[in-house]
Amino acid sequence: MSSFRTAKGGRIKRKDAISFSFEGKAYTGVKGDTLASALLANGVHFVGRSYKYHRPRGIMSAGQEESSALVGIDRGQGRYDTNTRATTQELFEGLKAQSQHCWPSLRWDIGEMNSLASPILSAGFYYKTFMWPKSFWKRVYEPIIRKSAGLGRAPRAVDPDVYASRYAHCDVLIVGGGPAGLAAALAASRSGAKVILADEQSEIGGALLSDPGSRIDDEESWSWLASAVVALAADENVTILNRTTAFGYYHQNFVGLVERLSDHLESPSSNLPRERLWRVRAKRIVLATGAIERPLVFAGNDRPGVMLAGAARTYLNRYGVRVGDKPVVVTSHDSAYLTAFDMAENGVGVEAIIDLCTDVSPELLKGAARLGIEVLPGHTITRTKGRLRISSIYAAPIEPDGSVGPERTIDCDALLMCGGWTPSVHLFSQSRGTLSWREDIGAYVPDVYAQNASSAGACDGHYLLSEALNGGAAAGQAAAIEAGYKAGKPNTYEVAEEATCSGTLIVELPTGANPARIKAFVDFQHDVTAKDIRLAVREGFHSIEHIKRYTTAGMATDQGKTSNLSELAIASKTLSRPIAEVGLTTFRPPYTPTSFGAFAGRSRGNLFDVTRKSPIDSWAEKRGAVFEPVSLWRRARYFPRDNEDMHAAVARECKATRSSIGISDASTLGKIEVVGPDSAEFLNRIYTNAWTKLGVGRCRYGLMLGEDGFIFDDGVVGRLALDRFHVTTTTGGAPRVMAHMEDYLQTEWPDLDLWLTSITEQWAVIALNGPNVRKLIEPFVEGIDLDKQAFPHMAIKEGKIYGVPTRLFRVSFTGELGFEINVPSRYGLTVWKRLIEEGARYDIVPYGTEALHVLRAEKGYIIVGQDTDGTQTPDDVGMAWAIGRNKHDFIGKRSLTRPDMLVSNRKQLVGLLTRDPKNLLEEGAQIVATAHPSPPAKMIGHVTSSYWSETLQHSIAMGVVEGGRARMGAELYVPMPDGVHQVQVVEPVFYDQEGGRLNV
Amino acid sequence: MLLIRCPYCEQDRAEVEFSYAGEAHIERPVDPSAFSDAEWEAFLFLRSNPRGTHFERWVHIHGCARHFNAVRDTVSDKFLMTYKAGKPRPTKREIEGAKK
Amino acid sequence: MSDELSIIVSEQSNPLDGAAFAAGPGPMLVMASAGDCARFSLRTAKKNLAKATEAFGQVIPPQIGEMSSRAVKTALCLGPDEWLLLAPESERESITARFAKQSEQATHSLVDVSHRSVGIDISGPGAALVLNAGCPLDLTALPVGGCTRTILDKAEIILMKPGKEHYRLEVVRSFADFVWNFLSSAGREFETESG
Amino acid sequence: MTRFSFPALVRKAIGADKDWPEQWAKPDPKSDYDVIIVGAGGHGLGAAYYLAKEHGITNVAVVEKGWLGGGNTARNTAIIRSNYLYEESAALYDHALGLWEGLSQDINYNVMFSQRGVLMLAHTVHDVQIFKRHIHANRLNGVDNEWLSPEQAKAFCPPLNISSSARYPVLGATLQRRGGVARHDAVAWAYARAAAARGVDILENCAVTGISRARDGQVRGVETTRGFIGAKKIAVSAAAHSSVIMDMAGVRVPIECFPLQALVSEPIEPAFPCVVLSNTVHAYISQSDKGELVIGAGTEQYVSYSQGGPLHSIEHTVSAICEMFPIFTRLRMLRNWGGTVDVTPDRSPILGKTPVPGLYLNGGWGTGGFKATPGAGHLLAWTIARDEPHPINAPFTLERFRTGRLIDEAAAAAVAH
Repeated sequence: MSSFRTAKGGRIKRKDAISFSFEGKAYTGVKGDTLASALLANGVHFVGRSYKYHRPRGIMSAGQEESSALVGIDRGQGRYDTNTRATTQELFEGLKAQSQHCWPSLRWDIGEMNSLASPILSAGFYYKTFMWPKSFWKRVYEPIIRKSAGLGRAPRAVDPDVYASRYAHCDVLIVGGGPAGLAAALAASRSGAKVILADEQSEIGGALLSDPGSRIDDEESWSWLASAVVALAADENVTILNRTTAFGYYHQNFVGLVERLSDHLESPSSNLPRERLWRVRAKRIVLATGAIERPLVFAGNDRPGVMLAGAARTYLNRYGVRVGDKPVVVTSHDSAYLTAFDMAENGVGVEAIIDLCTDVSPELLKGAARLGIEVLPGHTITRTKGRLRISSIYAAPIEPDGSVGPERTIDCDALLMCGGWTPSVHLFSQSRGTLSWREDIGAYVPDVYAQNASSAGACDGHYLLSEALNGGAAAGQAAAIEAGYKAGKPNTYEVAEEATCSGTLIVELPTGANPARIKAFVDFQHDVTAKDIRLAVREGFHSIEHIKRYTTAGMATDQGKTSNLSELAIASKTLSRPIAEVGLTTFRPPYTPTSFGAFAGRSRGNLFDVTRKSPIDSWAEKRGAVFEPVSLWRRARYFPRDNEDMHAAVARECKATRSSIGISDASTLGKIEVVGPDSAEFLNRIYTNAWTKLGVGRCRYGLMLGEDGFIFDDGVVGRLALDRFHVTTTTGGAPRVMAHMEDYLQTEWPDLDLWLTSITEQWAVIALNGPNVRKLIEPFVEGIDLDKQAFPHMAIKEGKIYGVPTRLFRVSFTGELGFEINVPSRYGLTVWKRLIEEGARYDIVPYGTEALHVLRAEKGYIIVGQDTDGTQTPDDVGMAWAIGRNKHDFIGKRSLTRPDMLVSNRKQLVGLLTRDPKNLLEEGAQIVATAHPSPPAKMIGHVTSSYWSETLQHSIAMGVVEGGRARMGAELYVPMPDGVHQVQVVEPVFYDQEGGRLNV
Repeated sequence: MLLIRCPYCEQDRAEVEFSYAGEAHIERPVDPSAFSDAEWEAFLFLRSNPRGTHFERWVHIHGCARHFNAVRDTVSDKFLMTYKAGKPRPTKREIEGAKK
Repeated sequence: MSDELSIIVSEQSNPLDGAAFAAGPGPMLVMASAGDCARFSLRTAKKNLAKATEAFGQVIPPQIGEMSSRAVKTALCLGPDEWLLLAPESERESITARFAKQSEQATHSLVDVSHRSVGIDISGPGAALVLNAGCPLDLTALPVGGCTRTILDKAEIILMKPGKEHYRLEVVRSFADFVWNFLSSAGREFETESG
Repeated sequence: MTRFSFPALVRKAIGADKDWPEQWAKPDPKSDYDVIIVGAGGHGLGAAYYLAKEHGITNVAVVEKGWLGGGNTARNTAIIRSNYLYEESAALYDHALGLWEGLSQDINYNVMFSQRGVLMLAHTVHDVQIFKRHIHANRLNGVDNEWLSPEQAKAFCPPLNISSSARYPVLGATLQRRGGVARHDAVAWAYARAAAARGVDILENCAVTGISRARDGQVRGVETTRGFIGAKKIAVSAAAHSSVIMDMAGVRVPIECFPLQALVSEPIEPAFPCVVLSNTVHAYISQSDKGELVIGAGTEQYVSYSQGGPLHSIEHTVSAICEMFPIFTRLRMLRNWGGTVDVTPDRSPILGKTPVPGLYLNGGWGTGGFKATPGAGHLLAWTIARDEPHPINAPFTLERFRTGRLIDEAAAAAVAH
């Protein structure tokens, strides 16, 4: 066993030795250790370097507030955790830790030279220089600044771990498993309320874990703790979550917690998530989040070996580790005496207690005397010595006039400081509660609650164990009652011989030196000194938010947990304004840094988002289709054969469709069944078109606008019965259209009698196009006469195909004879396969969305979202014919007469032909009117669709052009990086203008 | 995550079940063509956007699928009350009453 | 010809055909794809419920969240004027016909959505936990025999609670793969809790 | 004012930094100014500076209800680019970008403007079409923007996942090399210092409670928590509070406010060389000079001034980041905050005169305000000084919502089918 481990005591398992390494050197710890306690047990204090000056730094705390002892932990295979606090990392066999932010080594770090330049590296120095010569910024200064950035090593490989999440509900959520939280949980549990008790540490117990000596109701505290935990665990209404940090307090008592499931294990099972995000909604919340000890601000307060007094006590009592053999204590608060006493009782020779206060309580003095500890009341520390570990301090009396008397040197190997305690009000503040300043304890405490919550114990400014227990019990009982349970009187607890717990807020220690010349650190990680804060104030940064942002105090990885109050106190003094007026910076989630993985949860890879697949998708996949995402769907874009590229495949698919039969999967189109006596009237209002006169068994192309008059969606609507329509929408527009229709139906026209039902996924849709389609399907269709007269273009009828019910549409988006076969989804694949089989005799060819786009463009049919972009009216795209002339109103109608909708130079859809038939324009290319434009050039439009037409043996394009229809036949220009392309404006129908091929 | 009381389901449900649908009580005119450009602009685009009490529409899209109205404080994001679509704008007194 | 062609009706395909999952001791969690059935979305005014009950052949409950389930027919009240009716496939046509007869007296919309969604059965002590991996509802507050439309991670679902540790969900078919993958991914955790 | 320079830094250090002067004075309000600007964010302070510098108008007050630069200037992700589609927008943002390029030297304050390049990712065929349209329009507008293949994008930003099996694969990207980031807080401080040096009064903790108008309708001053302050010209540049302040003058504006969240990771060594935006999955990321990854989310759906947002939005944003950059999963989020963005129906700002004589509005910048800071300030100053808009901001009127002449960048970019 290493030399700084005590002979007995603590909560560690001394017999379970654990090997680990730090900086490549092997050490041994024991089960129950944190990395920090194990290092301290081996006498290692110096573990890191600070951000700006690269000063040697040690272990400051014993908890999550640590801002100095940050290390990298490498578990291999992408499991590298940067900026990990040694004080919270539990030790496991084989743990490998490395220091960070130093080169070439922790001991010899070239960055330490920054310290020499420190006089000019004061707060915000970078705003004042690096400006000349101007060209140096980009070439010299900025690269250097960016290179020196950052703290921890950047990750290099993909993390193999999985992360889980869970919603949970409870009556009472208790945050913090210290004495207040435990007492609250016991009280709430007795009422039968559903309780969740969460604590960030590996063990429930909080401050009790460092305090074996207290007696609760005549029982040793650790024995009381053990029975409390047993009692709670036995209650099935209580969920105890250890290693779980409540990081964020959101609306209506919604709290985010992260449970760490595997970071403490040597070799976790692969099914075990690394962390679990708990999203808890609680009726009532009890905050029992404790308090954080404050460091003191004096010259050299940052050397390795300088530590918070409470942390030293935790290392001693909980981990069985002496942080030094000859410590000195410096304090402005009584609680540090407990550390000194506990250490002395464990045989450590405490060199002195330097108390900044003059009137020390007689009991404490008596206690010190009994243990042979020298107390220096009314003294200060003026400086410290020791390069990689503190070796001595200089103590001096504070004279009545505030000046400092003669210095005296005291040798030491650890300096334990305490500047009082700061209640952890982070979650309370996040809940939007307001704080009030309590002068007597020198701290902010919860005042007005914005949500259903209460606070108990140290986070409420009540530091005594008895206050925590009794306050917690009362809070737990009240919470259970609030949540609707009957709770009896809460337990009252008695604590024997409780020590006093008071102090004075002295932040910056008096010194004989010029305060502008010394480095007294406030934010240890960011190397912000008291002088920096004074400089910020001097430069006019008077708001605490300004001071924080200018100096970066409180912006380190501990988010100011140990520095906020010191910063505030120094600012307040410099501004000569009371602390309460200077105010606090806002507390933000997360309470402690929380892994991205925990937030991302299972939303990775194929669970990052839904991939919707049509009933026919599996066939397309087997057939080697190349897919493209269209909203959440994936659709086959083309079906390459024999290593064809897209161009070749699309040309072949188009040709086959025009000459015989093409088959495509249109299942993703949105579909809505509109049923009820007022259906036609409803559609009249929703679409620009008129619907009243549409006959049963007929279809019509419908155009839908937003209230702003711009095209919103389109699709074919078929009338199945007088009171029943089958509406189709674009694939991507389906959810929006349904929401849009429901909105108007429910809130604008609730008097209309009809209902909307989404049937998108009820029907698989197979589109067949080409001159031979009728011949192919006629033998297999029952109940529908497919004759040209009986079932003309734009007809719909219900019947059967292959014995399966179908809604058969005669429609075409290609300009060829076309049918869309709707069959119930589960039959879709089989019907498709049959059609492919039977179609073989006609050389049927499956085509994807790309060929579809070419075929429709040859006919000048628009695609909403490609040829329109949310700024086109029906007239802009040449569809004024779709507007029902006699209709009193429809959505968007009024907007069409706004002044700008009536101007002549609106962009209008036109066809574009290049002079060279092989010249294919790029979609998105801009159109200008002059042959030699120079930037900024007046652009009069752009190419919206452009394809090679195999049928026409010519490239074709559509575009929108200012006053386009008046420019028919005109020559325009498309300037590209490789030269200017000349185009002619033509009608946007390139193929079968008369529509003869449709009506066969 | 907001907790929203659906006046149809009569339950408090999580925000992720709902969609926001803009300010409430902006009535679409029966005859929009009678509106001047300025009046139409106001209908389309002008919203009260208050710091404080806001009357707004939500739809319980992943629940009962009904649109309804809510009164919410835009500074605290607290819902003061919710009520069914078509009901008139609640008075101050009704809102105060609903808080309890 | 019809006889020959109707064979195709038996060749159906469903995204979760044959899907099954079990994990943990006991087991903690059992999930399986539910069989096919006829499904209808019924929309009507509450006053027409007696008529609708007659046509469906089983009580259609009036309150949102109520579910009536007897023998092989189930009616779920999802909204103030919206019900989902589940019945054996064999009764599909007769139910449609009976509702059609009523449309004069009781205005309604009955839409066959039999193929729109697929069902998943989830049971075991871990059922609620696995659902709560993505569903924000307090499942203990959902009574046995209750139902609701809600959300599971990024998918909308209809959730039924036929038993204390038994849930059934309905999900639109193109979301079924996602929901199944999500649930089985979350369910895999139970493998570790045994050991 | 002490000129900022390296020699000054050394000189002051010798004196233990004892005599650095205030960067901006803390005057009491005068009874009258020529111009009052409501809102001491980057835009308002910038306008004050350019009024003094370019138009010789120095009797100017900038009134601020809190601390200067404390609104959206303090809360954004500091991204700067100008590769907008429409010529109106491109001209506006490129005007700003041009000013950014000399800003540190012009105002003698290093705002750490870093032209590290802005990548915008295309994940669908539709995205590719839209981005190509941007590229061609930008080229003809003289705005730099180029197309990168997935491999080129990866070379420019090594952490990017370009696997074709990703749920949202990267099909390509646009790159604006002149785009980048700046130290956002410093921009406000810099303008405050430069404006104050030219005689502008910056009045912090001075909330406007009313706008006073003369009988003829002309503005005559503002009521504030520090008393009445007179002026014949008042410019409202109050971001999320614009509509509240405009209401005081009886002008309703088509602006709604929505929460927008952002977050930073713990600081790591340099690992992310540029700025990456993905509109399709709603995530924006760069690395600050301190080493934090700075990440932006999408706006929330509901109107709010709460400066906070829900957890689930953060979950979505972080998962999107982890999808695009899978090596970042084990990094930890350090701080998450919210702001309030003022959004117009066409997602373009309003910058110009209002129906009230002497009242000017600069607002509705949505999520795009920071990048426009010097440009908005410069153009607002011009508009105030000459009582007419500069040609660049002339299209960004209030009237366009009545006439329908919208500048709808969002519609052009976001309609996906």
